[in-house]
Amino acid sequence: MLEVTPWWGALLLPVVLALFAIAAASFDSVLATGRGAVAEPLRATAGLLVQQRRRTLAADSLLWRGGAVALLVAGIMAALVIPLGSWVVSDFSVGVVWFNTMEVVAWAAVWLVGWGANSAFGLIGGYRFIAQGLAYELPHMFALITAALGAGSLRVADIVAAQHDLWFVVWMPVAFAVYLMSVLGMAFFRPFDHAVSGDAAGGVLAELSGVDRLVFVAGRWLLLTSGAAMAVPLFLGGGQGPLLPGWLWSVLKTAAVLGFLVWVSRRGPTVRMERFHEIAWIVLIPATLVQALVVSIVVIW
Amino acid sequence: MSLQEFLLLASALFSVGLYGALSQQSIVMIMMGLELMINAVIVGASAFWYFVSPDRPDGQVVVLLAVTAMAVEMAVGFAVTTAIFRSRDVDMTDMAADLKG
Amino acid sequence: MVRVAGRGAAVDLTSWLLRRTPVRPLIAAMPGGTWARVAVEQFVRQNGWRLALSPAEANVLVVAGPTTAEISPYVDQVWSSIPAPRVRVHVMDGTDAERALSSVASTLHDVELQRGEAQLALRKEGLPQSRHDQHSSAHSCGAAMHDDHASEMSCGGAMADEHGGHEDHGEHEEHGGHQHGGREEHGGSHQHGGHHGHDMSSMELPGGLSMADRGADRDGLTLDQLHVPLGPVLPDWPEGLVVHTVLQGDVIQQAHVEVIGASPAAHDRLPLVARRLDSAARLLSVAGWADAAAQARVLRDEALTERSNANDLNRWARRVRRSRLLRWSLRGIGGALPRLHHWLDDIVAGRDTAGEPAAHELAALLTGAEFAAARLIVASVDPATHEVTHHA
Amino acid sequence: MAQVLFWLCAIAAVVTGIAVFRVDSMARATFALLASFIFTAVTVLLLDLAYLGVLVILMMIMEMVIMAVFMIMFMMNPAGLMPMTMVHNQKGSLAIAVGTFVVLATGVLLVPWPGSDRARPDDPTMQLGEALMGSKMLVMIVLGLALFATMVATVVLATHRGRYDRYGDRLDRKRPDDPVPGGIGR
Repeated sequence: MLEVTPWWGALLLPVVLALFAIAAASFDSVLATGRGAVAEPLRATAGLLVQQRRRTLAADSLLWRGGAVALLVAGIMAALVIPLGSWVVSDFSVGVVWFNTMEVVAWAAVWLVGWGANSAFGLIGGYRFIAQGLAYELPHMFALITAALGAGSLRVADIVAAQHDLWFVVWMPVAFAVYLMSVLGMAFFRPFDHAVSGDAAGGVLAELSGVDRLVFVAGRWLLLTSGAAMAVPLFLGGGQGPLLPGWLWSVLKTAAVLGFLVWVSRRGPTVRMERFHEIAWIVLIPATLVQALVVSIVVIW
Repeated sequence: MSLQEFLLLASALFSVGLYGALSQQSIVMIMMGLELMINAVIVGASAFWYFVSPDRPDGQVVVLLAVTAMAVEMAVGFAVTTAIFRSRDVDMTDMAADLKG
Repeated sequence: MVRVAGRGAAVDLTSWLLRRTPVRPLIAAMPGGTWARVAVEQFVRQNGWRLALSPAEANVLVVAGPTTAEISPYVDQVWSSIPAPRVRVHVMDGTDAERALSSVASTLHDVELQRGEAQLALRKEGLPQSRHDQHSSAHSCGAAMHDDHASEMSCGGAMADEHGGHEDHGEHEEHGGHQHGGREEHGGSHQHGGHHGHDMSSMELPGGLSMADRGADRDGLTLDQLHVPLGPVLPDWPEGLVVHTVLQGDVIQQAHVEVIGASPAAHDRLPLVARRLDSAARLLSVAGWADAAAQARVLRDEALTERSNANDLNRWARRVRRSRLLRWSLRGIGGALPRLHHWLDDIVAGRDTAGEPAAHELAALLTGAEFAAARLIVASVDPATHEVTHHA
Repeated sequence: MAQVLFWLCAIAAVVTGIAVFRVDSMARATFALLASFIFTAVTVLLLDLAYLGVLVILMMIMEMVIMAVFMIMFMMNPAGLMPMTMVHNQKGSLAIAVGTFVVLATGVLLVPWPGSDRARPDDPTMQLGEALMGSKMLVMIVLGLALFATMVATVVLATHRGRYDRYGDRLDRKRPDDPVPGGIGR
């Protein structure tokens, strides 16, 4: 059902992702400071391109800069298996696992950036992110598995095809909600932004400037975009919909999910992990497990 | 690609891991050596599955076993290190030599 | 797009990009500079700028309020760690903010000026090179200088160096036995003559930094400690406050509170409602609820110009009070939630029921708190720093 | 193509594996090990084992990040600011390791390995899954139990606070007495 794009699809993918990410960042700026801030992300990019790169005493620059690059690469690679309408760059047989793996790269990347700068605030941010990862990752995995269970396949194309009659979001609401929440968590986006929050002077971001900061922040937005885009084939029927062509449905659904995530993230204070951990392990993991159980019973029926 | 090449890779990884496990003093570094050795098992089992008996799942199951063994080894290793560190404030094998049975 | 066809074109591209750089001010608020800070924040909001969280992110340093000899080295330290392009301005009081800040954007976008600045920025001499072949340089993110170290580190920037290793066991006895509670039980450790067969205690790390101590933590492990000073230049932080912390992981083992740069003559308190709104904005901002904090600052500025609208105040206060997420997040954090609710009462009622915060209890509240909790506690106490004397 | 990729990854895996014991910094050692795992996982991917290859990458990233935390907690010199060695019996270990490699490599090259012309499955992941849920069910059960036992045992070993510390000697405290209150508020 999905057709794999020729080689240039892989070149086009980062461009499409970047457009989504810039649009989301513009939307965020408008929500923060009003309509005049539409171009803020582009201007900030320009500013970061000419800003000096900071160096800190006894930094481990290989790990520091490497971490930022890894985050950017992971954000793009995660999207390799996400279809746009009926086109996909790679119809990998274990697409869901691949996507999950690329997200987990963020664990290493964020910690490395926090560690490499040799700064107390950076390190606090890095450790906060590991704690966060331990909280959101298991519910996230169960949510992914639930969608794969519903289709009986780890291939994204099969998951989309399985939603021909009924979108998974209808009968897997818990998995969908947990998935969206964990997308915010893995992109350390508000309200799960404790790793880069202001109370630690920007945490992991505290010592980053110039191109390094640009790479890291762009990687974070791309990760958020990839996560939002993956919600479409997993739970929202992919490119399926009436009248409009498939790719347009994919674009619209992705934009809706992304816009919702950006909007909802501004509605409250930062969620700190010492509070959230208990909820993740005592409420969310059992909830997603029950969801998976229900789905598997329905599938066997 | 041939079975021999993969097994050579596995032997090299195993030997490097063995060197680490034998030479390092810190418990954590020894665990790294052990992980490398299990890594060699993963390569070897995958290669045997592919080249010798792809029609049977045994090779793959061995890989899964090795991966689980790694996770268990690491978890238990860190738990033991934490316990020793708490009660004796050491994290080196030489300093826990009196634990020899 | 601009084509880079040679040196001339490259320069054009740089200046083209530079002209588009958004202004990112970092406010260094001085004790006695509350009115100046409020005016700066107002100007920043009206111009659609966004405040920076750390020197690395900033390109404008706004010093708000009168500087004293005691505090200016800290400000210089922060300035030296801001990468070019950058501008430094000083706003003495609320009246000259507009004049001082209106030229900031053009100075920031001036290519010639910033090229000179790039020669000066991040070029701190005298710091040794690190092992990883780095042209090391200054360093910090807006906190105080390190107590003990000759080389100037801030915001605990010296991290891993101090983290650098476990200290020699034998030497601990000579250190006067501070915070290594259970150490005597393992008398056996003496025989090793050193944790790892090295005499680390007398060793200096590259960079002239000394090693960290170790101390028992709350999980019963003996781990490294860091001496990290917080303040005086941090976002949403009381003016002039420095908290010298002994950190283990991100748990504060000891805290020592100090106020620097306070001139006794300076009396610059805001009127009650505006003051409470300012404090609440800080607390909400530290708690990570940027929108509610921004709204509180708008209300504060309206209150200062007597344009307050009781409906707006009530609606905002109700929204903050009703936020379940905020209550969930602040519950059990050193009395932060009740203090916030008292402030909300004051704001709505227009009279003082909360009483002034007891700043001298701050150190006690901070001990044993995690870093995030400590920031919330400081913001929820929000001590008027000119009243704080030196407390241990 | 696959041949070149295999040799690149194989050499990189061994080099980064050696680097684990050569670098000074704990963070670098951990991430060198991670790099070694990822390179070997690519060689596994070359053998059509998509699921297992990706799984190894996924697991190892998580494992190594957690390992880094512990390494830095326990070890001296986490940032590697001072050159140092922490080895004992280096020459002996080196000799044993080289000897092992020579013996293994000789065996690998001399033994006439059996080949196979049996059909490869269309989907190796399906083969693995069906085996684990069918003929190899016992393995799966044992693995699951072992992991569960590990979780319980390691937590018991590593923590120094039990339920009596949290809920009082008679377990009658309503809210547990924790250094930091959790999010559920029991």
